[in-house]
Amino acid sequence: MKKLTGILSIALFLVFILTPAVNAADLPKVIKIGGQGITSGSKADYGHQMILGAQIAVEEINNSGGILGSKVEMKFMDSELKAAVATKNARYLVKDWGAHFLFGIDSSGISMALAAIMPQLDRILIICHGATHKLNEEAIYKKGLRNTFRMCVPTYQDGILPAMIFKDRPDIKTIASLAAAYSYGYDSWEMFEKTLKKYRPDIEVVAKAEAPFLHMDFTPQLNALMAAKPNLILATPWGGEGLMMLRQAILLGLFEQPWFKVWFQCMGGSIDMAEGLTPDVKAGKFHGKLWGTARYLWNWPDTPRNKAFVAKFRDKFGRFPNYSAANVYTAIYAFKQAVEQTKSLDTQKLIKALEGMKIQAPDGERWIRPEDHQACYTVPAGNYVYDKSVCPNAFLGNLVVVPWKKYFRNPPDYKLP
Amino acid sequence: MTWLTNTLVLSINSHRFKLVWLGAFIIFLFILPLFSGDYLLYMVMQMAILCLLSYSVNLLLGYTGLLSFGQAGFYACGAYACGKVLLAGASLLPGIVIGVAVAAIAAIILGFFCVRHTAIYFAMLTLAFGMMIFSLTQKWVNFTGGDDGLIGIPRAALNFFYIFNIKMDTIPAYYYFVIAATLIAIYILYRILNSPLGLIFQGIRDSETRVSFVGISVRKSRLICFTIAGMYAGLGGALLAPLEQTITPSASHWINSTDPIIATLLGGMYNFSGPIVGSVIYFLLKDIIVRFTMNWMLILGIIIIILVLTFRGGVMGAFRAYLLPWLKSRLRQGA
Amino acid sequence: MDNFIFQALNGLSSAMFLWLVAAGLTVAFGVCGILNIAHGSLYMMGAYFAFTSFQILGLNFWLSIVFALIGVGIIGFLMERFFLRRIYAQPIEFQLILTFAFILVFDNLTKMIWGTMLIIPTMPSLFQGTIPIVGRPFPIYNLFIIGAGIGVAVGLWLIMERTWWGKKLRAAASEREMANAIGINIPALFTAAFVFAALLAAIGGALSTPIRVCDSGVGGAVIIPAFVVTVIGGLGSLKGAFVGALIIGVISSLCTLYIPFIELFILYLIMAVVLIIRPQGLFGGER
Amino acid sequence: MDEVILRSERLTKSFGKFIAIDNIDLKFKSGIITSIIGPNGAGKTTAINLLTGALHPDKGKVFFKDKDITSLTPDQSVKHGITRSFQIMNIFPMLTVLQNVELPLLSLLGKNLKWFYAVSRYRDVAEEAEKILRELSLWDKRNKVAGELSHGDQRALEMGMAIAPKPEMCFLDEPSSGTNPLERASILELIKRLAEEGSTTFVIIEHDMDVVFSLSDWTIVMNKGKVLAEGEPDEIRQNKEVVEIYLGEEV
Repeated sequence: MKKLTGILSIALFLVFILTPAVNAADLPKVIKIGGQGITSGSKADYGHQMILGAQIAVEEINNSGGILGSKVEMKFMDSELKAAVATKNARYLVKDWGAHFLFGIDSSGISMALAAIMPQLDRILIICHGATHKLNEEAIYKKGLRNTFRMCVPTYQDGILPAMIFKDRPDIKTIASLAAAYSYGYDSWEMFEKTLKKYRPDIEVVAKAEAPFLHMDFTPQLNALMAAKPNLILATPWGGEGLMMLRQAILLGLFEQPWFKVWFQCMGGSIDMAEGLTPDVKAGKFHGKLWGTARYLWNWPDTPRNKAFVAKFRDKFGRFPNYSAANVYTAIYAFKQAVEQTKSLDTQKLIKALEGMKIQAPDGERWIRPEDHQACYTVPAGNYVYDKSVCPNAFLGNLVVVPWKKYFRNPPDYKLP
Repeated sequence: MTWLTNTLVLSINSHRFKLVWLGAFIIFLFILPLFSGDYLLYMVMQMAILCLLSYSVNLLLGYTGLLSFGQAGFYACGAYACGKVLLAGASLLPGIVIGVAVAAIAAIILGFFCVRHTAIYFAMLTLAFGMMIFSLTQKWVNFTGGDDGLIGIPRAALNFFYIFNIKMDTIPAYYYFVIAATLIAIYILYRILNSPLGLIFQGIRDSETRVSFVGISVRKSRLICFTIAGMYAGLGGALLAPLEQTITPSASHWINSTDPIIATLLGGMYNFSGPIVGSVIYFLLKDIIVRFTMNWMLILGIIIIILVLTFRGGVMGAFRAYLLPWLKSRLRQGA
Repeated sequence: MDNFIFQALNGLSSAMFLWLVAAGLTVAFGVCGILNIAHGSLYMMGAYFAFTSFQILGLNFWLSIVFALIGVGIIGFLMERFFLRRIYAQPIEFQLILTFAFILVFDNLTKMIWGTMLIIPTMPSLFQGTIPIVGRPFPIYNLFIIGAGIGVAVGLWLIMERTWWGKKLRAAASEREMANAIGINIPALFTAAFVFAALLAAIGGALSTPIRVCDSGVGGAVIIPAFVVTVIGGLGSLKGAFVGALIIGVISSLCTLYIPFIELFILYLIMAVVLIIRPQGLFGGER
Repeated sequence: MDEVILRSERLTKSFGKFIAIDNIDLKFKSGIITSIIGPNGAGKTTAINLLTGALHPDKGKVFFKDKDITSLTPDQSVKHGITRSFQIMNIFPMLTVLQNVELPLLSLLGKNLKWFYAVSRYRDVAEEAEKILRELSLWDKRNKVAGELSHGDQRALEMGMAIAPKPEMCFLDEPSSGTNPLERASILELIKRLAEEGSTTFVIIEHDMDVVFSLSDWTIVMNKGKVLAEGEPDEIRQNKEVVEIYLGEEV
């Protein structure tokens, strides 16, 4: 208690700098949108791509007159991939900075944590990367946390889609899992196994391995899997971890094995992976066995709209847009559309407007399912190819398109539109 | 100007004026919700929780001479236990009490092993135990929710039989609860540190052998200290659970143990108010840097480096060593 | 059984990375008495430098290792000379926090310099391919890593036991006052020792580039397992660090095979048990 | 007054290959000042460490008033009434002088687990502390931080901490080491006074012959872990062997 004196001055200082000044009036001059994603550590590129996507959207909107005349201002923060940081950021963005709308978010855990507090913050959150099916099936549909939407495909993409594709491959009889040791990895595998078994009871799970966050040496896991000689491996570690894992798999000679047919890298279509994999794809190290999908692919569909988006992105940043960029871009446009439709920033009205909304994304129309706030759209899967005339990086080619209606799970009392 | 220095020096030196400052500070905390927004209150609550964690660290570091890298483990014990209890539908008080109790039990069990060591071995052992708790929170999916953590913890009402029942769902309501709990906890710690037990802790910091040769069991005293420290960390966690309404395993990661250590060093570790000052400054520093730049780690890192190389006594230490004599000399000149 | 042997061999190669990080950590702690949390960041810088010279400047594999050594050596020198030197006399908490701050600085600097793109350079053709061991393909590069790790161990042993400089280091580590008395320039020796420790980290980092991603989070990720290793082997004991790395590498590799759920828990459990039963570690001297 | 208060039987302690204490039998009589002398490395401090529980012997036993106290820890042996001071200064440098003497009193007065009221609230502790500090002539400096005292005052303070628990037996390990002649004289004076006034049996380890011969009633000479000779100071002064290995180098 000796020197509590200093505290008072600090407290006074605190009041000076932090007294908040904002509250939402109907359509203020500046509409503030707040994003967050992971921009530090080994997955920093996902957040970084979100910033790029958001920058394009904000610039386009402001150049074409803003949202009903209001300029858009964006602030983006580092979620550090921690729920505690993300909730704090969200509170800061809404309560102090005065954000009217939130977007971004990379992980399942953070998605769930934020969905729980969004009603208190009384804002809309559109998640652009976190993929857990628990968000739409449990948090939004069952618990009714209706302030949260998702502008990206859920784990159906990582689990059910590959099952739909490979159920028709008679040469695949044994499968194995290399899971990211958290719910995204477990959920994806569970969906994959369940779906595949439904169509192909003969298929056998021969091995399972898992790796936690920040794992660097995958040889023990790979080795354990290779001992069981699976025809297919479904792998969920993403970003830098996925890249290391694939390099180590090459070194172990996995792709040389005649019994090995398919490596399905769930988020393998991500740009950071594509860039990193390029030398090995170019050298033919994968023998065409590396498959992947993503939550948006820059090379699908081959429409003028998508091409224009990709060209603009490349012009500006010298890279290809990742799905986190495209989804953030779309999310911001969805918000714009909702505001324009309701002519207000009232959260409840915006929720109503977003439910069932059809929005034009770079890759075509997405429909926000009213029951569970899930954006429904198709993303194909493919295997890695390299073609210099198309792209300096490796990319997913030989795309297999399965319409979303065939592999999305539906809410129980759901009727197709 | 002279008047100002006059008042300042007086207020620093005399006990009565110190109490006036303290009273003003507490009143300030209690009237804050009248004129501030929710985010400021939320931040003050976060600071209060960091402050409890820093006291937990400083009780060990500044008062008993032990550097713990595992306080985040007890913090998580408190948070998870409280979260579980609240999810089961209990009211706020049992949640907090059970959170603290679970942290205390964990501290007694792990402390039994830890207090046999000092210095780096103690630091490493607490690190190991903290990370064991971390891997438990991550892998014991049925109980802890695994990597997603406990989600949607209710901010239950504060009721005590039929005597009172206060709703906690607004930020200001919970703010009063957190501030009251923190102030009471800090007051109790103040009493402990000035009591015979606190004197023994400080004796152990200065000279372990001497303490044992005046007839006091060093291990037993250290275990008591470790347990109290665990309880404070647990209280911080227990208060966090209803605030954040989500608890994830990263709460128990060792990186989380470094925050209160930095805050303590920042404030000054041989000073009772050091952890308060340190937590407030550290939290503001981080919060403000994050707002202005994505390169917050660089700036924070540089600030910490400068701090460690120049002001090892922390802010309060520097205040005492430089500012106070200066003020006094100014006063003398004026007189 | 084959599986067991093969997995153990795999563990051996990952143990060597642990060893390279732990060896530098041990030298810095043993001689300078500093527990450098930022040691993992030096490893990371080694990886970044090696990548830069290999992929961007087009130097060959060996030259890029040399490049990494020079770069990290300079960083280590600056770090010791201008920062760490000032806190040798301070209690451990200041050392830990100062070096922790360096993690933040290094992480952010690498992000600013190399961006957020993930980087994994091509494997030099010399090390491509596998050779069969117990009927299974084992990567040549992993064999090379095992060889390199053992080579560094032997080299370190020779330096420490057979050279005058090594004797000075050991003298400084065990009897500081005595070393001073017989005319060893302690500050210079400490700088040299710390740079030497940084070089060991750089070798580890440089060797990791073909199979591990360079990214700005690596520093924090490798340091904690390295702590586990040095604690098990005995703080300040090189022999201990080597054996500790083997134990941890092989055990975690086998856990991945048989009990993947509690791999992390087991590592820390081993660390805790060693600290409780034998705090000086398996090969450490008296406390 | 001639009864033996503390004795050891075949006490042995070695560190690695070095035998510090080799099978010795020591006897200390109650009520007199005994001194232990011997050259460096003779095992004096090790002997005290064994007798007070700081170390435990490899072999042999220690009896205090015929009770076996061999395996007691220091804090337990203090409770039996054995205290000590240290050769290398061992006080609480960051605490005040007053707190330095209050601490030993807490255990004696059973206050060591009190956790709510300030130390100054406990009257018995305060009174006792004042008495001791006045005895040491440190009362005026009671609010100073102990680490800032002069060397002689620190020595006196350490002695005060050793006698604060009112021990039956108190070992003083080179109480005058590092002091100037003036301080030394006052410390010797203090020991003498304490020995005469109180009921404490003192054992002093010393290097300084003047101290030994002016102060002690009984002298034990140790060398290489063994007891070389014992007797009254005058006898020792005459002992040829002692003069040869020990006194010779100083005289």
